[in-house]
Amino acid sequence: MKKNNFLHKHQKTLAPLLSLVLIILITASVTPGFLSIRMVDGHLFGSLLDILHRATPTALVALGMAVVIGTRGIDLSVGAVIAISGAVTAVLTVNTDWPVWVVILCALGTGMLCGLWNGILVSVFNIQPIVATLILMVAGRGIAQMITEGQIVTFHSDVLDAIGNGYFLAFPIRVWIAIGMIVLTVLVMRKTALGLFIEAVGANVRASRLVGIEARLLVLSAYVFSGLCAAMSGIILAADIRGADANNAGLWLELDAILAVVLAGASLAGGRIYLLLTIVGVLIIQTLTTAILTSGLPAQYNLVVKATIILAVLLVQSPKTRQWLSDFFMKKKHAENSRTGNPDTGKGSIEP
Amino acid sequence: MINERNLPILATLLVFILLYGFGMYEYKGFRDTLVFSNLLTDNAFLIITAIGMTFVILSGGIDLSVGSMIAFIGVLMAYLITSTGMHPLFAIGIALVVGVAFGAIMGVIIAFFEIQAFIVTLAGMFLFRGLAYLINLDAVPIDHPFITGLYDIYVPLPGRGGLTFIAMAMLVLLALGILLARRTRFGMSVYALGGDSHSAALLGVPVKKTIIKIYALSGFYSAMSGVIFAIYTGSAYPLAAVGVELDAIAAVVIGGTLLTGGVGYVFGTFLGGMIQGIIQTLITFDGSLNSWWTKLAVGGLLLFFILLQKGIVVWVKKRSAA
Amino acid sequence: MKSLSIRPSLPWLGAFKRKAVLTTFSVLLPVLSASAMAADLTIGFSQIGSESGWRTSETESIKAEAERRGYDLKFSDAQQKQENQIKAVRSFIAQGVDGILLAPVVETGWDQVLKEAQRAKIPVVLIDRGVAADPSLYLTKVASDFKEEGALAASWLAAKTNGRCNIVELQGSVGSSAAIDRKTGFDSVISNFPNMTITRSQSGSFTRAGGKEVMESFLKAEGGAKNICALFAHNDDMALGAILAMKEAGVKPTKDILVVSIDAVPDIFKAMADGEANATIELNPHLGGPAFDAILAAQDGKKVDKWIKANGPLYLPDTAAAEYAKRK
Amino acid sequence: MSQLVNETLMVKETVEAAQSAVRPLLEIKHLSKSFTGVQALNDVSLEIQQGEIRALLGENGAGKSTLIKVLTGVYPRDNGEILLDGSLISASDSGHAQRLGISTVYQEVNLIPTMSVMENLTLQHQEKTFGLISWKKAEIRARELLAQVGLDIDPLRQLDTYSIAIQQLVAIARALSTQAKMLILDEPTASLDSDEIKQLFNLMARLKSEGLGIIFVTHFLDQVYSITDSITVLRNGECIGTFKTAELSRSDLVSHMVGKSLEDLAPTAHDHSIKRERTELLQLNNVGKQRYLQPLDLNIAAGEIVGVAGLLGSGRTELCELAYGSVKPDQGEVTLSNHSLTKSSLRRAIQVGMGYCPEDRKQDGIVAELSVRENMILALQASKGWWSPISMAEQQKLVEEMIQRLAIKTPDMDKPIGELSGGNQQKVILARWLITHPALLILDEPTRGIDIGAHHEIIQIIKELCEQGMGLLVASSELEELVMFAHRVVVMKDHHKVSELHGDEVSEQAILRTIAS
Repeated sequence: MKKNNFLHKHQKTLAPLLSLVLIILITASVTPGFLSIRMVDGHLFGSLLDILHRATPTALVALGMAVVIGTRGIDLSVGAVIAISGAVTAVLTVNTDWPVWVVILCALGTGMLCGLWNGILVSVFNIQPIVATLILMVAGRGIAQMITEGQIVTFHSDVLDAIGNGYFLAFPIRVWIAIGMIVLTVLVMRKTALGLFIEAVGANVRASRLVGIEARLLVLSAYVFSGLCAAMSGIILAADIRGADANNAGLWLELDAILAVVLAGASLAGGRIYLLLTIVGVLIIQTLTTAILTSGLPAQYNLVVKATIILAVLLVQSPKTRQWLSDFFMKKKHAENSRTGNPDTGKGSIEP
Repeated sequence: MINERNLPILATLLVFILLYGFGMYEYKGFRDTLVFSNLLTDNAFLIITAIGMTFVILSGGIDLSVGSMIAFIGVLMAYLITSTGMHPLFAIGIALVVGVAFGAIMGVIIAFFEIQAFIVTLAGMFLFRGLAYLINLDAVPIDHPFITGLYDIYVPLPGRGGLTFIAMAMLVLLALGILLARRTRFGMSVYALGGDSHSAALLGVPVKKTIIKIYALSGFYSAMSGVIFAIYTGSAYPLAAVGVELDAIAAVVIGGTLLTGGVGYVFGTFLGGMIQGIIQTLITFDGSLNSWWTKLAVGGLLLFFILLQKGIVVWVKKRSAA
Repeated sequence: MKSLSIRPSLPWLGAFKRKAVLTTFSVLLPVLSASAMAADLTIGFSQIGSESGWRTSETESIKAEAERRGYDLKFSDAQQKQENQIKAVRSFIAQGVDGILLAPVVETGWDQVLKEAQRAKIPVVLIDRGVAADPSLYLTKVASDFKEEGALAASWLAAKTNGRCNIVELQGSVGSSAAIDRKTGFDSVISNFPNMTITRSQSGSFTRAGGKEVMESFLKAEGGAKNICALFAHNDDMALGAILAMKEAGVKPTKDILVVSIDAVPDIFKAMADGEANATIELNPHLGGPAFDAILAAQDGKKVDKWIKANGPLYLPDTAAAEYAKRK
Repeated sequence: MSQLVNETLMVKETVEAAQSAVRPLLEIKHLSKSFTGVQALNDVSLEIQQGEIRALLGENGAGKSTLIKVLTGVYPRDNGEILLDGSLISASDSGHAQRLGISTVYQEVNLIPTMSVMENLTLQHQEKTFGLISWKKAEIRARELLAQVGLDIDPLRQLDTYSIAIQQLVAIARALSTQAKMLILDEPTASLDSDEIKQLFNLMARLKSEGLGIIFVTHFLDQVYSITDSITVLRNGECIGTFKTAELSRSDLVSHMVGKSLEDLAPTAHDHSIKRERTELLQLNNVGKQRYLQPLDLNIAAGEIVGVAGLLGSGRTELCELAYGSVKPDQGEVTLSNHSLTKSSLRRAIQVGMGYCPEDRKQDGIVAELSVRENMILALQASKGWWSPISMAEQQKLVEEMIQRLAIKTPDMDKPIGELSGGNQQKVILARWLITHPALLILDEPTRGIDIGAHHEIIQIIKELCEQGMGLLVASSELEELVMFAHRVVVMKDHHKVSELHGDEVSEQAILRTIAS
């Protein structure tokens, strides 16, 4: 009984986690060695590690996206922001003697500026988020190309290499960075009232205003945060290939990020957000990608497989499906009850 | 008296005229009717897609699968014509039915499983592109005389311009869209759903049925757009129309339809598509922008346009209040 | 045959009118052509986009060539979309340019717009790849042959390994003609060698990040470099990404796995000079000169070949350092 | 398919019904409905005749709305039968119910705000020419329907440009448009003023004479006695009984509804004087805003309740909003306990002791998705700022206290507030402000749409707060309620203050006289 209660209360949490485990298990049964992890040169090595390693940029972007979606917004420009911050990182590393931390700060600052721009359009000019961020989505890659002058700018920096591909305590450094960022965000959202305010504003902006929450500033900062996350992701992606590819870096990543947030059970109509489950959503998507790559499936099947599995996960997770299932079992129970006889508690109307 | 609901569409019209006027003033070649008829022909498939999208957005939903649908339908059609030797009319018929069916399936998932449209159609976007790859990886020419014949139908206009079959098909589909939206119960149900879906249900609007119909209709329009695109290029290509969903959404929004649903007009979408076309034509006529400046210019004009539209609406509201 | 002067006779004019128009034209012709000579050529250039470093250098090269010759180059970036390219070509026709350079994003679907250009008597030169249309519709194509590039890579690999090799392949974007043709060319050669097989083939979407991610998964799936003898990448960027993946997995490129790719971008020469790549095949980006020459020749009524081949050579590490210095 | 069968059956049945007029119009037999674990309706049976107006009464949670929703097919029923005109019906959704002849008007206007009045009136029933909707015919039809409810408005304008009252009448006009046999009015009078209510009652009387059966749900007992023929009382999902209105005394009725005798509920004799020394709290000095509210003065002292009376649209809500600061005045000064608030933010206003329960609870009050706890601490937390969070332990303590103090019925404090009943939602909103310990609390229609029990409790709370020294500004359309607790009443009319009644001047008659003058 108690166990049932637990399941009932955590249905929302369990569904994405179970989906993830299931996908990993199925892949492992198809691809031998998928689960094996060994130590190579003092760090862990294996497909599962690859998933973590590859998931970090998407995870960071999804983190920012979750906060933006919480305010009833959406940020389509993150892919472009990734390209811009990557370009800034590369060009500054190549063309200046600035210490690497200054370069990184500049790249992060650029990302936040982009977020600020989106935020101003959304909260000051009241432009619908999807349109407001579409502008930077279109123009952003242009800006990135302008910075790199259309070339893939390759650079070399030990610190950036470490960020892209280094290890610390047997785990990739970028995974540590992502974990740090996630923990920090969860702490800020849950240990201060910021999370509450963002959810309140997202769910009912009028009521929030009347209790004295300054929605405008809050929404603005959500976009700045999303810009910051995208910039971190951009630096990691550039460091990964030691070059800034203005055209392709983070292409369509916004869709993966949004997908992850929704897989975590959030509504695009604002309100409740689930940061940790969003990361689970990211892992589902990345596991799928890595699994397809290692399975040896011909390239043209990738999209069909990915789409089918995502649809399946969504359908399984849908509260409606759960409701139907429970209705089905309830009816069965009910049918049994009525067969055993359920006495009617008849009570006639009292006519005066 | 300017109705509040008509304001955004009037702003769009004004911007369209301003942009066109600017082009005529700046470039001699722009004054020819050829530019206008090119606009109609070149943006036909985008506008057709966007008309379907208008219904979806009016109902408060979104359909990201349209671009992939265009490619998938094109490839399917080419396969039917070139590999099975089917007459193009049958192939078009089958392709349209498939498009409507896939749209309806997405509608069923959205309506009955209550999964958000953004996500369902995102999966659809991956799926249709993937299916296109499965049918054919390569670009295939469709050189059936029927298809090329359609392309050559042509009603000349004064000047060098002329109304092509594609432009006429688009205008017919536009008229159909306008009628559907404003003169049928289905259309009214769409507006009601976007205005307040809860109330709509209580007012007797068959919500689930309408949602399924909306996505089926969007499937029809994007399949139609796939057919038009195949006629336009005389070929099919699994990578065709990547990102058209965003262009279509932009056309709808520029046309004055609220993304939250309930307010907007199909004709506005037509103007929105034409404005995007004009922006591209102006950039090509200028011809001095390099790749990244093109992107910046498109983004900048989009921003300029949205702010201008917003400004006009605010200004008129203020004036009418005074 | 000079530029602006000749327009297609308008279809709605009667026959008698057409005669009148022709007379007018024949009077105007010398005047207009003289002015056209004086004002130099206006050329429209419909480029695919700027998706790779190679593409950008092609654009820059053509722009520089036009500037050197004093032509007015109308440049249009299609952002990887065929529909945008068609729009651009039609706009060029509406504008009345003297010639059009078209770098088609895909091979099919150009018949209609080429016919329109022909009706407007505007010569079209195809740049860096062909189209599946009647050759009479365009003036010429200045391009290398993707299939040949693939075949060249395969031949080199076959020679290097004596026809014994397990190859992993990094394909370009699914459905792109460069990817399809390079794969076809490559496959056609290795099919002659029973001991050469492609053990894994996946799309890296022509990007470094894609190349790196896919190579990582290849290495995992094949249990390191033991079972892989060579990597064939459809472009240099993917090869450069894959080289990073190898190094991180403790695999030595060129020693453990041979690396051959296509494009000859500067960075691959650096990699070759550093001993991390084996061979690259040049895809020549300097196509502006031959293209403009062809338009001029056509104006003078000379016959132009339908395919001006611009295939590049295969480069090996021995000249890499020098080439890198030259191209940087 | 089954729908078709039903409809053909119905045609047959109508003929039969005409032959035997004694058969009840609507019969509900042994109806039951439960939601996961909660029995919302338990074996409810009732009959309604043609031309009968039946009041359906009960406290919140008694099962009224569930009964209506089962009738109209929004919820499927678990057990029981529904017969209309003698034939079994089973509506699959509210559209189907309408086609069967059961139309409903809900408390919250359920029309489409973004569509025109005409479109709303004719939605799903537009006449067509050549298969297309004829807007010309639709407009004529819309004007007819509007005339039927005595409205003279432009049907082409967007619905949300009209007041809630007009929207409600439009909804009634729509419900009548479908050849209804049964009309269900679910608290239609909540946002109507007395003239409009009179208009509605005339309409109901006429419909009754035309043979319609009407189910009328309301909280206003006066209205029950002035218009209904009979009363059905529900309590905890069970039918307590059906009575002839003329034969049931008010005290008996209330006893049936709450399940206890009226003595517990009777208002104590009220006193309009303040017993303490006057310390001024809120001062409005010539505060006004163009096209919104004429400039006015108003003072409220500690321990004083100032009522705001006036018809709908007279400026009651506008006064509350300007006083609170959610709408900024363009002239005049607002001060609270000597802090000038004319230009300051709402957060600042809350920090110096302002609180505001808005009229529209759903839109402006609750954050439906958030829990009771989160909703309750929202204002306090907002005034503290995001960086100094209230600890979970403290939150739980505060919320627990308030749930006890205001007797809020919720299974636990982490339940989403949207799932609570209206009265309990209102209490949570009240609690939201009480935990900020405001000096001045502004309440706009604090008892709207709340059942009698909760109504009484909220009035008790208001009185207690006043005794503790809080100043209150209460806007209400219920004069009876204002007179019960207000020390002073400001009467509004046409967006300006026409009069201020003090002490013993405060009476329902006096207020009405002022409004009418």
